[in-house]
Amino acid sequence: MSDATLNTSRAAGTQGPDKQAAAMGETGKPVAFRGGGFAPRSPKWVGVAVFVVLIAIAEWGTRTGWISALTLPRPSDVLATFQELYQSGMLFKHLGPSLARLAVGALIGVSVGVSVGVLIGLFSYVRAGLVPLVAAIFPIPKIALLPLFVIWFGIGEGSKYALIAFGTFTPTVVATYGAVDNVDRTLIRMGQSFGLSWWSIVRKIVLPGAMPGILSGLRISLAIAIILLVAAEMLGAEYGIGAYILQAGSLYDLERLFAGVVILSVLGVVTSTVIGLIERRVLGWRT
Amino acid sequence: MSDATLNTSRAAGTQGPDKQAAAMGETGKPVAFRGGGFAPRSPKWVGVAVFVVLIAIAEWGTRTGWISALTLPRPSDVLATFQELYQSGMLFKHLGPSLARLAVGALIGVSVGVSVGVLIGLFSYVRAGLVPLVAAIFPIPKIALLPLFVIWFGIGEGSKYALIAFGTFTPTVVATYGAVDNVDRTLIRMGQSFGLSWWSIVRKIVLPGAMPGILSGLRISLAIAIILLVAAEMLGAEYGIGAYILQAGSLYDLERLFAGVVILSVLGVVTSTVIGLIERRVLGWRT
Amino acid sequence: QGTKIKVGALRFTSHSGSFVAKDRGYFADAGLDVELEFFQAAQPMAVAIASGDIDYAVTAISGGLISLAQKGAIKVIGGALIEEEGIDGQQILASDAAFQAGVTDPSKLGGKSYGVTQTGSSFHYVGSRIAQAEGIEMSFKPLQKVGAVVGAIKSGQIDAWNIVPHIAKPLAGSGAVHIIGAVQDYLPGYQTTTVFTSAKNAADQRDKTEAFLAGFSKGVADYNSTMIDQSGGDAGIDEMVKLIHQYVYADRPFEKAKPSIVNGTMRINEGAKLNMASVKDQLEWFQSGGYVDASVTIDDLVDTSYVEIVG
Amino acid sequence: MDIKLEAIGHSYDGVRVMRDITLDIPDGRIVCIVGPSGCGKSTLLRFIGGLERPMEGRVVQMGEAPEGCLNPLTYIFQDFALLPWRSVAGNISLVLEDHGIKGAKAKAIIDDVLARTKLSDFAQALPKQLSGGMKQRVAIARALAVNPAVMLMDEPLSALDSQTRELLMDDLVSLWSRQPFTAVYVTHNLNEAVRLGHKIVVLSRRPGQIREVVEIDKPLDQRQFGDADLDEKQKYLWQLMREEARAADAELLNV
Amino acid sequence: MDIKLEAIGHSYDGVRVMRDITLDIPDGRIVCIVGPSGCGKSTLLRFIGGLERPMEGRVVQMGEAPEGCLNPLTYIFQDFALLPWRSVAGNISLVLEDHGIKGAKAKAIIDDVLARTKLSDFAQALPKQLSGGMKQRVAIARALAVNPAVMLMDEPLSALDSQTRELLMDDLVSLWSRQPFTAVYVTHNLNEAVRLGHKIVVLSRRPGQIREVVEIDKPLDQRQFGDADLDEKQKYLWQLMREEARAADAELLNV
Ligand SMILES: Nc1ncnc2c1ncn2[C@@H]1O[C@H](COP(=O)(O)OP(=O)(O)OP(=O)(O)O)[C@@H](O)[C@H]1O
Ligand SMILES: Nc1ncnc2c1ncn2[C@@H]1O[C@H](COP(=O)(O)OP(=O)(O)OP(=O)(O)O)[C@@H](O)[C@H]1O
Ligand SMILES: [Mg+2]
Ligand SMILES: [Mg+2]
Repeated sequence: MSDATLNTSRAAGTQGPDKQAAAMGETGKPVAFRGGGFAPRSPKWVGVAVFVVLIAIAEWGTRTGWISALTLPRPSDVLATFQELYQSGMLFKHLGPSLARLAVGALIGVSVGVSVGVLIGLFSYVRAGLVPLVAAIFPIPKIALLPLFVIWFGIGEGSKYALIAFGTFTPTVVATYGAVDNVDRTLIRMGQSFGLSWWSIVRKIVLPGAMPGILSGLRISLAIAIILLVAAEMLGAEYGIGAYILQAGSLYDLERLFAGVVILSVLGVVTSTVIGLIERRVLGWRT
Repeated sequence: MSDATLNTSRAAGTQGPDKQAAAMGETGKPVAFRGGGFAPRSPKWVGVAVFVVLIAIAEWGTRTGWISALTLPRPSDVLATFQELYQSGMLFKHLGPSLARLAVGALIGVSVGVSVGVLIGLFSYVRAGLVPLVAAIFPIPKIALLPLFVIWFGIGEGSKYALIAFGTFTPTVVATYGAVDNVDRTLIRMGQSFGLSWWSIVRKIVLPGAMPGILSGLRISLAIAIILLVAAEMLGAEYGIGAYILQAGSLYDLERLFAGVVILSVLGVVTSTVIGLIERRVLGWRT
Repeated sequence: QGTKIKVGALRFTSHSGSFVAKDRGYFADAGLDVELEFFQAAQPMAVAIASGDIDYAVTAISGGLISLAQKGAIKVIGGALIEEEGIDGQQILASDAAFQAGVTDPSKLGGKSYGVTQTGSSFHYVGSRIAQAEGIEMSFKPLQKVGAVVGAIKSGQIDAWNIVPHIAKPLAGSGAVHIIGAVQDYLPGYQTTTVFTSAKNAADQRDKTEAFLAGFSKGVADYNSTMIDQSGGDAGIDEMVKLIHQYVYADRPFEKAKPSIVNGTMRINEGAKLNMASVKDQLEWFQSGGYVDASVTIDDLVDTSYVEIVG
Repeated sequence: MDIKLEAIGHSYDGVRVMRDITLDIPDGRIVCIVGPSGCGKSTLLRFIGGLERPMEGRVVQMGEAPEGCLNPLTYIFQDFALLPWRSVAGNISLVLEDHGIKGAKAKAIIDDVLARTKLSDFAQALPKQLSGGMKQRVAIARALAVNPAVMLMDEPLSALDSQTRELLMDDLVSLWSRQPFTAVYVTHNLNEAVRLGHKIVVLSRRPGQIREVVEIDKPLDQRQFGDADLDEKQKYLWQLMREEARAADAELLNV
Repeated sequence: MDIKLEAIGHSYDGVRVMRDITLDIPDGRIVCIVGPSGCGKSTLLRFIGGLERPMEGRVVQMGEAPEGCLNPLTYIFQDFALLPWRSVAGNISLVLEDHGIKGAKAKAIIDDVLARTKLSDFAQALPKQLSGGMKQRVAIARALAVNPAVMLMDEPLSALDSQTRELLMDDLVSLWSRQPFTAVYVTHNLNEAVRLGHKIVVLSRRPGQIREVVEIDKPLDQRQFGDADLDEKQKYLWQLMREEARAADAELLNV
């Protein structure tokens, strides 16, 4: 009993026990299944269907008068407005400046934001000095400062860039220094243990390591940039999607208002998709 | 050589090798230190100092005329305006309605947002239907919809609540379903393996597990709520910090504009601090 | 090549003086190379003058304008749109609900709500002067944007409002609102908009400023004679509307835009004459309401040396 | 209560993970399953516990679960799976609440299982305050609380350092000696297998198949760290698996 | 190049972590440090590598590092510390770049170390595609690339499953046999200690002190899985540490 004995049975060939079990099977019952669930998948067509149904309801409601013309424009009219806009060539006349403003403003805001964020992530004094400042600036509504922006940056493109840059700056800073804080410290210690220079560590370990966090911050920053487009184009903009929307709003022209809003919404979805693609390319190393 | 021998030396009492090493010490050199860094700390006073210096510069600049009165108000004047506001009792007359709007609007937005987010996190069809919708709604600037909000919700408190609720809804949804997705799946499998009911699992595992993500989403949602206060109070508000700022802006009264902005900024910092406190209490279980 | 200047404008018919002067070369004749800068709202335009981004503009007198004048940044140098008897001016509107409830006349507005864009805006001024004249009390609802006020009055959430005719008439046509009076009945000779520039331009750039006013006045004269005195008949009006259509309602087809433009016709002061009495009245109102500093004087606001002063 | 696996096979996304696994898990014994990485050990355990359904074959439970058994098939997970927001006692009461056991009755059970796992002093501690060994003891206590007919353990010790592992093996042996339980014990560690297993099932590399079943008759409480006969078995097992393990370790993953 | 620790002591936030540690690390030998959790093993290794400074005592390096040694004291980390965004070759070239070694010269070194760790086929793979054992082999290759005088290993195998651990121990032994290196090897695992250590230093529980130093003379390449004499040593070590380990495991953490 105190000795172990070696009872080995090659299982590959032996079907014996299996048959035996099957024979005894009347007293057994299969084990109940209780797993699964909690892993929602999203079949693409459902999303499309939801949009189609919503639009159909709006169309039907406005046609039958069940939804008053004051409340919602007729989707088909919005589409017609959009076509008109496209055919008159005005679409690109509005889209062009807006995209330029988005690009320049967001570029400034994001690049300054990332730089400041990295500095905050690396240096104690910068962190101590700027974090409270950023926290105080964050909740300031940019539209409240519109009159000042005119004085500070003029009514040309400058103030529009500045407004968008300002709006994207704060969320980028917050996302970036959070990302730098989250870079795995063992990787940094590894760099140090191999005698890498400070600058090598920042360039080769800290920055790539912070990239996922920075990119996901970019999603938010760019959404905010699009939202701020309207505010920016309150400042003496002739053309631009924001200006178009504002003008439509001031004339209470719901068709054009919605056409403009749809453009912004599409712009937002496109931006987010593009960031998704960039993430998949640049962050292919993530598990 | 092929046999292991047991050479044991009690080290506690023996100081021999130590002295020996010290004696041989002339040929040795201490190992160079190359660690440390990459762990910024933030001494509180630096943050305070930054504010003090910035305000001092503004004061000095406006006094000497180096900064024109059009560009920036004198900080001391802003303070005086603030005192006036406080002494006249108008501060609370403005603050009261604003806080009420924030509270009601954010409460609606956050609670609907969390519910929808949890549903998206749990059910495939809800996810498939609503995620694209939320993505499309996110980039729509709320101010563009102001004229519609008047029709939909009137110019009373309704439209203000609605605007803030609408603005907090989308980021809350996104944060919440992200948080639900991130709940450790082994915990859920554990619940299933002990035969817990679906509802028990949601209540006792999914919701508490998603709480950190929901709370950190709340930070963003509430910051957005404060930012939207100004937009909300564009709609027929007589009193309120946003209305105060808008009026100051339209009268180009920089002192009052800044006083209002400072109030919002303080409000933002306070909200964020309160959430921090709640996190520390409710999420004490986090490592 | 003339002196380069920038002129601020809104896409409203009330800015036609500048459009005509630019299009027909009157500015060029006066030796100016004018670039039009378009704005979405009047207030930023005033700030832009103060910041030196634009040189001249036309807009209503508002609290912000007076504030900037007090800071020594801008000066009113002439008048533009004016309420004149016999020509449709700004209309007083009532919502359908209020109208059905018996508000058929401004005198019945007691206790009703009145839409304004902002506290201390020109709408606010007009509304409170009406209330004063009728001896009634109204509540004023600041809604920031003209579009928001339109929405509010269409859906009956505010009871009354005043607005330029080209917006008032189509609104009334749709049946959602009703015209219950005209502003000129209460504020005859109301100097609705004024020409203004930066204090620096007014003081140091006399030649340039005079040249601008000269060009502007010619444009105004053309506009008045064609649209109000109808000197060119229908053909003239058509031609003028076409000109204006380049700037106003540009994205609508001409047929749709024309009625709106014609409806918007109001007299613009010949030679940018300024009705000083009206300006003084406005300033007084802003001061009594506490919207601007009590120490602002009419001289802070107006430079009377450029145009004919009436009233 | 016995468990029988009948000709179980499975594929994930067309990749065959295991095939034709037929196995008998007798009452009151510990069956260890060893095999190289990715051979389907965890998947097999999920089938046994009803958390997943095999594509071929079936898992049958023979006879009824004994009286008082709240959850016949109970898991112990590698990473403990404790709710970090509940105290030790709270984590145990979690699995009782759904059976309507509350108040004094729950307290009695909790006190009993904590005493059996030597955790009585830590009932109110949060998981973050516990060392790895204590966490796994809490997980074991939680499993004991539902009075399982069969315990399913998926590498329960592999997240612990080797000294703690030694201690926990002793604890498991003493738990089993006082009151024998049925268990399926998945592990990579042949030392654990020979210390705890009555029956050791060796799986081949993916697609997992039973390569050999080794039985050890020596009673658990007489097995000791460094027993020559156990070392012999361990060496034998290692020899069986060495090549497979090396091959499994040199495969590129397609994450 | 020898390393000497002279009366090292340290406290964190007033808590004494270790005291009076005096130790000699002779050239060409592997010194294993074992001890219960939290006794300061990792801290001690950080002191040796110059990543942290002890409060008392000092670490001295005797003699110069040999010619061609780019980084005399080189770490191998428990969690591999590979940059996930660089390929295997890129991770190795990382530590060469700062020494100005690029192009063909770097390639020669990389090819050599990959061959020595049997990774030649995986030069372009990303870390996420590698199994744990391969990852640690990449970390070892990276350490070899800088031609270290002393390798500092902090539980290099503890993140691996026990079969992979066996394989890697064999690899380490064969690396050492072909070209002996000096190493300080921190571990919890007494089996690893007796398989790899020429000298095994046993620390007491916190505050860590040297309790005993055990030497094993049997050459590394003659030590085998389940050698009776090694098992003897291992049993002896375990006996020394058992109580301390149990006490260390039962402490509440104050995270
Ligand atoms: N849900 C799943 N979807 C797709 N493939 C899966 C899934 N679960 C497991 N696999 C694959 O099935 C195979 C067996 O996985 P399993 O986890 O059962 O192996 P294991 O023997 O437990 O391995 P380890 O020793 O590493 O824990 C692996 O190749 C794994 O990649
Ligand atoms: N940076 C630090 N700040 C404060 N305390 C620390 C720090 N690093 C380690 N400690 C503490 O010092 C003690 C020794 O830690 P160390 O990591 O050296 O132990 P160890 O022997 O490596 O433990 P393990 O076996 O768990 O790895 C522990 O109590 C730990 O909590
Ligand atoms: Mg597994
Ligand atoms: Mg350690």
